[in-house]
Amino acid sequence: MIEPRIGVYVCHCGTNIAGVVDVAEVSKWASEHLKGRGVVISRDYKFMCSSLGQELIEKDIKEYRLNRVVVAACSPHLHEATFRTATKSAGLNPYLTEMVSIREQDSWVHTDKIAATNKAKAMISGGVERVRYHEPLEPLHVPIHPATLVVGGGIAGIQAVLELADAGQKVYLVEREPSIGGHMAQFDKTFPTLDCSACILTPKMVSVGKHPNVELFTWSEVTNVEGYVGNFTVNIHKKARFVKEDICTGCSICQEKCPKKVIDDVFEAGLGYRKAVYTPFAQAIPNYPVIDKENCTYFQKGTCRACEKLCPTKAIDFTQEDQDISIQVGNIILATGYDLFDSRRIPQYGYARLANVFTSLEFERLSNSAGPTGGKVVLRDGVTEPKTVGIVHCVGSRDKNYNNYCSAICCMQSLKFAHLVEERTGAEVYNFYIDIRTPAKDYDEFYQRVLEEGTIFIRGKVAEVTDAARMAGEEGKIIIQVEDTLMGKQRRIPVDMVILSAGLEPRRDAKAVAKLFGISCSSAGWVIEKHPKLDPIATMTDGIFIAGCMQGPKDIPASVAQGAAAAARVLGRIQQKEIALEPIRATVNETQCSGCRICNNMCPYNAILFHEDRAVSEVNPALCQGCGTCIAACPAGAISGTGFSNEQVMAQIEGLLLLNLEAEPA
Amino acid sequence: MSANSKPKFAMYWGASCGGCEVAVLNTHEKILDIDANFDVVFWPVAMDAKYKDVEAMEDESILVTFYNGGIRTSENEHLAKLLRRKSKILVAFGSCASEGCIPGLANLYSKNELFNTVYAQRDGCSTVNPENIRPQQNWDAPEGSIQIPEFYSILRPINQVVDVDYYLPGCPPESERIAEVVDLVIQVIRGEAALPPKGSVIGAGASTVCDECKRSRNVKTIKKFVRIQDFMPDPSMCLLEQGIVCNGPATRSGCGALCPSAGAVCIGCYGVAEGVIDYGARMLSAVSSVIDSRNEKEIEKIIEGIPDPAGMFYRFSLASSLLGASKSAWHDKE
Amino acid sequence: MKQRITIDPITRLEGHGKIEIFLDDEGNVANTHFQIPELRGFEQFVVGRQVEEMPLITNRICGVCPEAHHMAAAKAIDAVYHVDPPPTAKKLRELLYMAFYVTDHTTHFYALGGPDFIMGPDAPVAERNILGVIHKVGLETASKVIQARKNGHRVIEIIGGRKVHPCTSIPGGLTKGITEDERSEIEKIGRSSIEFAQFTLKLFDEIVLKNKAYVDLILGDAYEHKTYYIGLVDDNNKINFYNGKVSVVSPDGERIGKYAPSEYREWIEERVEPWTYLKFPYLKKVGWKGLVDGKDSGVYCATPLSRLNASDGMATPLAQEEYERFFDTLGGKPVHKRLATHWARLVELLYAAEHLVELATDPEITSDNFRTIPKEKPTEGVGIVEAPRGTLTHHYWTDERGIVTKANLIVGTTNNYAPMSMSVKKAAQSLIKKGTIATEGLLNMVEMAFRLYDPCMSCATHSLPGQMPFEVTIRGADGQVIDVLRQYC
Amino acid sequence: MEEQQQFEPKIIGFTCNWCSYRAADLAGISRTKYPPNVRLIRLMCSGRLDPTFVFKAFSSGADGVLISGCHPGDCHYVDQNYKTMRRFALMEKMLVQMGFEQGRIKLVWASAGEGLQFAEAVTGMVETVRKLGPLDWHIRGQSNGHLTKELLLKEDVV
Repeated sequence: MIEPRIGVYVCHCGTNIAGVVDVAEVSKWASEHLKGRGVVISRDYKFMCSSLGQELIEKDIKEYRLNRVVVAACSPHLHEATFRTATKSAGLNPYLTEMVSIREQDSWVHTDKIAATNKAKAMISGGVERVRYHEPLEPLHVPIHPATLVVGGGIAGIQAVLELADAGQKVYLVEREPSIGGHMAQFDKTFPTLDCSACILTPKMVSVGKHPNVELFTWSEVTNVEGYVGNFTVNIHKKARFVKEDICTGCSICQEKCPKKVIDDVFEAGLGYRKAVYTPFAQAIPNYPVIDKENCTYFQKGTCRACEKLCPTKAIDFTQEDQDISIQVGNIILATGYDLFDSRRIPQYGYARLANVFTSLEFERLSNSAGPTGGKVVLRDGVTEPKTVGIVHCVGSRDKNYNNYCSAICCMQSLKFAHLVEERTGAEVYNFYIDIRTPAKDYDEFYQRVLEEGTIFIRGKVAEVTDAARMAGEEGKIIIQVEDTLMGKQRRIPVDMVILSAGLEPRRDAKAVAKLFGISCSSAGWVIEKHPKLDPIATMTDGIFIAGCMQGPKDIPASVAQGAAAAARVLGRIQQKEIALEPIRATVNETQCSGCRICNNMCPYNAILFHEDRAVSEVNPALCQGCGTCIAACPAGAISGTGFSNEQVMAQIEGLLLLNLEAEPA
Repeated sequence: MSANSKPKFAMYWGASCGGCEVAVLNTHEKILDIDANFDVVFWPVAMDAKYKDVEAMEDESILVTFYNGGIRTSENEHLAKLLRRKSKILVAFGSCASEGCIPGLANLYSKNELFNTVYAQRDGCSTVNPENIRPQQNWDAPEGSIQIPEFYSILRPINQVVDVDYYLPGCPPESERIAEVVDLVIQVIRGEAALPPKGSVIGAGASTVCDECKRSRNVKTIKKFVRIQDFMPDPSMCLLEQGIVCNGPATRSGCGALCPSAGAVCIGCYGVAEGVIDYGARMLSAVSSVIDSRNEKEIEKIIEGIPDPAGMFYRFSLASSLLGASKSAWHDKE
Repeated sequence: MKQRITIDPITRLEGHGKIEIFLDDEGNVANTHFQIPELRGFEQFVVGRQVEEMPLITNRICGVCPEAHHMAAAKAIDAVYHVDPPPTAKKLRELLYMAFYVTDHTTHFYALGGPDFIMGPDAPVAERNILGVIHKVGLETASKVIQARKNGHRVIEIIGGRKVHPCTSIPGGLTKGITEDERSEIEKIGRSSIEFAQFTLKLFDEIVLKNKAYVDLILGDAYEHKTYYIGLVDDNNKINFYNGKVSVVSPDGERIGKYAPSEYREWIEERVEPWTYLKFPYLKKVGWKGLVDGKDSGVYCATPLSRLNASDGMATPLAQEEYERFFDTLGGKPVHKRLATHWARLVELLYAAEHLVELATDPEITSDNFRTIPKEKPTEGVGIVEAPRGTLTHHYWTDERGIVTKANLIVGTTNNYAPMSMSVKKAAQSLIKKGTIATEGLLNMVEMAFRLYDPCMSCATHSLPGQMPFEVTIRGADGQVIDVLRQYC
Repeated sequence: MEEQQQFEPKIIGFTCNWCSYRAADLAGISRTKYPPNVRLIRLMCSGRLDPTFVFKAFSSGADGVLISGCHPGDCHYVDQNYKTMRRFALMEKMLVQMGFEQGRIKLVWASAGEGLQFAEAVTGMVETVRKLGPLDWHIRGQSNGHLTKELLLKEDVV
């Protein structure tokens, strides 16, 4: 180790630190007591992060030939980058800097000034001992493959695809369903502007469908992901459609002629029917159908083949088989969306027991002009118009028995429903809410409008939805039992129709998907972003981005924004052509490695590979994310880590406990 | 050439079992090499030692001393210091001198606990001691007072009392390794080789026992820990993968994986791997990391399969570990 | 101003000793204290360990006879688990044990005890060591000796997994068996061991028995003690090192009983003295009368000589011949002349070699039925084997998980602590008269007295770490130091 | 008076970079008070925590060790904190075997949002360890087991 020459800089942060910690004393102490440990100069300054503060460091580095820097100020999460840059511009490797958080961890949390000052000394002593073992680190550069994979053909995914494709980059889009479009395609109107969902979505779908830079895989799923940022190898499993895509014209004769009717649980939310050979909806992209094997008479009984006979272009091919396609991409954007909360889980709300209790998605189909009722809002019998309608908010949301979180879209959705019911049936509408949340642009105005339209708002969590009539006027009705918290009394509201504004939930297979792509979800199942505020569309895994509801409940504008943002991030990457990775990595010393294979299942990124021939393990630096779990696990001490080495941590421990003072002079 | 013009060699045992001496005798013909190349000035087990001569020797007049055995008493400490003074190169020979070895397990108990167990009358044991006598450092016999050395509260490897040049691990070191070291020293004397850097471990491999173990290995996940008497292990497969705690992964190579090859677990006598600070920490971390459960309760259950972690992970290295001894040993009240 | 002479120390015993000699007014020996100054505490720190580790942990009591501790512990843990190993396992263990006896007795005769005779008591100390022996008996013999040790350790390695501190014994048997190739290698070794044993006996004949001075020395009373003798014997009361009951005979040669391992506490007790770390075992039935000879003193001896005295013969033909010659030459049983122990050791060497071949040629020996998996809950168990330096007893208690809760160990050399003390005292008495200043030769006699027991202090100090600096201090009646004979090894 | 006399334990805390360290940051930002006895060390992940660090802390004079990471299932490195969970269980078992009292070592899960919980955990632990009293391991570590006068003196100054 070359003789360390360390500069210590104690920040006042105005009075944030200086108000509690005697910074002058601390700096003096460091220069006196840590001299023997390599501290050449120690200063305190009002705002170290200010340009003057940074220049101070740069000047000292040159003047005192410093080769290590310790900055005692705020949390490294705020200013580590700042001071690394400062060190760098003075010609020193940025990783020879160490930050000590005497604000968040000292002055802000302690009141006893003496104790806080002593703690600051100990913390700096720890930082000094640690920085002695810092090494100059060079970021790792890996080339970026220009193609991108987008998973999920909902609005967020579509937006991302178009941004990238229009920018001239190759994009692969993988969608599980026969058509792209996602939930948005099921809606009739979109809040708050009430423009028709299809009218604004279909053009985008079409341009995805025929974009020269887009390769579309519907009725397909990603089954394997290997590699790392810049060059992922992805396997796509393409289910057999039994329709020759190249010659099908989408004339839909097969759908008309197919004798087998199937209840459509997916697109029509169970309200309508489709055939065994089908496209989910008229404007489907791609618009050639799929044959659903489970329901196709030919596949089940071996007879029929009506579609085959009647297809004008002979596009039907029962012999088609599933395919696996392997593609190379540099980045991946995940936009797999959400599932609707299953209202059956709240039995007291009567869904699936009481015919005229509908879910939000069912109502979307009811009110959709392309839906099963052609947009007529009627009861299950398909004819009767409701006279009174109750809309229940927060179904499965903000409820510790189901989901603690707010699903974000239900308020606006419910308001939209209230308006549509009012508009289509003139029925009397009740909204049962806990709070009304209309924060975004023009949202509250929409709320005002619905209020003016005469919708009745009752503040209270609905206790029960029942058909058990107890008093006059309740017979044949559905009664909503609620405590009106504004009137402070229990009320029973008889209605004809109930709409449950069900919350949003992570996809049932969210955890599996996260594992597949090596990213992490919260215990709820929403993907954890790299930083909740400053980097909401990146994940901990380099090269994997997220957009839309996968990251958390959100509405269409937010999803679109994220789709575009993710695409922008990827485009930036592609333009750089290569990417620099944080040089915090683990490496295996092959002479010391005994090939015991303890570490082999320590890595969630599969960065550790075992060479059978030499019987040693090796860490792939591009895949390694630097968590250090394998280092701690290696029984032979054969794995070492940069940035958080054993030496650094052990030294910091001694420093924090002031053992270094006994060791003095080094 | 006359004896005293040859470089001087000494071998001495501290708190040891004699196995190291036997291991040296087991170099067989090499003993003759030692005789031929060295003036053996002090080797109690093999020849008449002239202690007063050793005392009289000039400091650093012995070229190499193999010191085996740990420091348990004042006498051990005295001799370790004496031989350090007299020797140019002091080799901590074997596990006891290097890391405390099995006798270091005594550091799990206090001196008093230990004395009581050994000397007090106990149910079902053979000691009869109605007056509850304990050995006295100083005792007045009718004819006069006689002494025995002070017994320290803990056992220490020699590097905790003297400066050590090299470490030769193993309980005992394998004779082949000893022979290699003897050859090395001879080469150094002849100027045909250079000494390794001070503090190096000599006569051992650079990796761990698994490196020399022939058993087949796989990615490890452990659902249940078992003990050798519970079942008939697969003779060709990694013992740890079969749920038996084998210390091979953490133990320095050099023995040739003798025990695992003989169907027994590695118990760790070759000590820590290169650069490792605390042997037990390595074993503990490695073994627990591969436990196949994410459930706290289930993990507790699985860990019941390791009834004696301190004994199993510090079998040979407790005295040289970071903690060194149990709290009761440190806080032993005199 | 007192006269003070420091004389070169006693050596060549595995471990060390410290002797205090007090003189009376006439300058004759008034009392001696043979002290053992250290403690390791195995009995304490095996507590809490997994009982199956006992053969691995307790064989670190002694690196000179780890095989003995390994076996005693192995038999104890069999008992703890109430499991009976299959015949093959028992035979393999005993086979290993015979090989061990061959090397151990060889080592002692040529490296430790032998030099006194081979070089002669009056030979210059510098030559009275294994290297001296090599020079005297010639390289050819030397290489024979080396080869013999090598062979023995080879067998130990084949069966025990390692040359020192074997590792293969587990509750109910062994972790491995042996192949036919290994067997035949062992058989070869066995046969050459027999030759070597005979060769050694011949050497002893020529160098010792044909040398009047030595014979007189042996038959002289300087090394005579009339004590009890114990030793492990089989059902026919023939010597057995690995299995059987412990036979106890009185100073006049009458067998007063035989005890099974589990009964040891009815026979043996240990006494604590304040001036030494080592305990004194004695015969419970007779009782402790201090360090004295005779029928009324519970002091007993457990050495090769004791085993010959305590048995009715050897189980192998050639050894039986030697056995008879031994007692014929020395005037019948029991032989109290301690120096005869060296000869007795060679008789045992021959038996071990013969039995080694017997076992190596046993049809069962290569069977792969080398372990029985225990079914019962572990509780408590005693294991006894005959270590070269005396009867070795391991006793463990465990909880239902097989974790050791208590341990009691009575180790080879410990058995002989009392007789050793007595021999040293007696030698001192006969060699220090009227304060005559001991010369080197005289002092060596004390060494010989000590050495014939082949005391393994690492063993004896199982409750002590092996280190035991040996220091003889001679004090006048006034307690003043007259003389210090010191050695540190 | 009593204030001055009461024993102030030294506690070393290990946090992961993503949850618990940010929880500590949040405690600061929201000015949540806790006793100054804890000194934190940042690791990238609680999975990096090598038991060596814990033993080192104790043998260097710490009276307690706090280990904290993201909640199980919330790990920023997918599932590394489960390894922490396993290691901690065995480590605690071994330390207890070596005479450590329950509470000298503590595992706390804290998400980036749980500044308050983090502060409470620290406060609770400081109280526990204060009751347990000093460990002074490193002082004894330099001795043959007997505390000499010099060492006892040293014990006072440290």
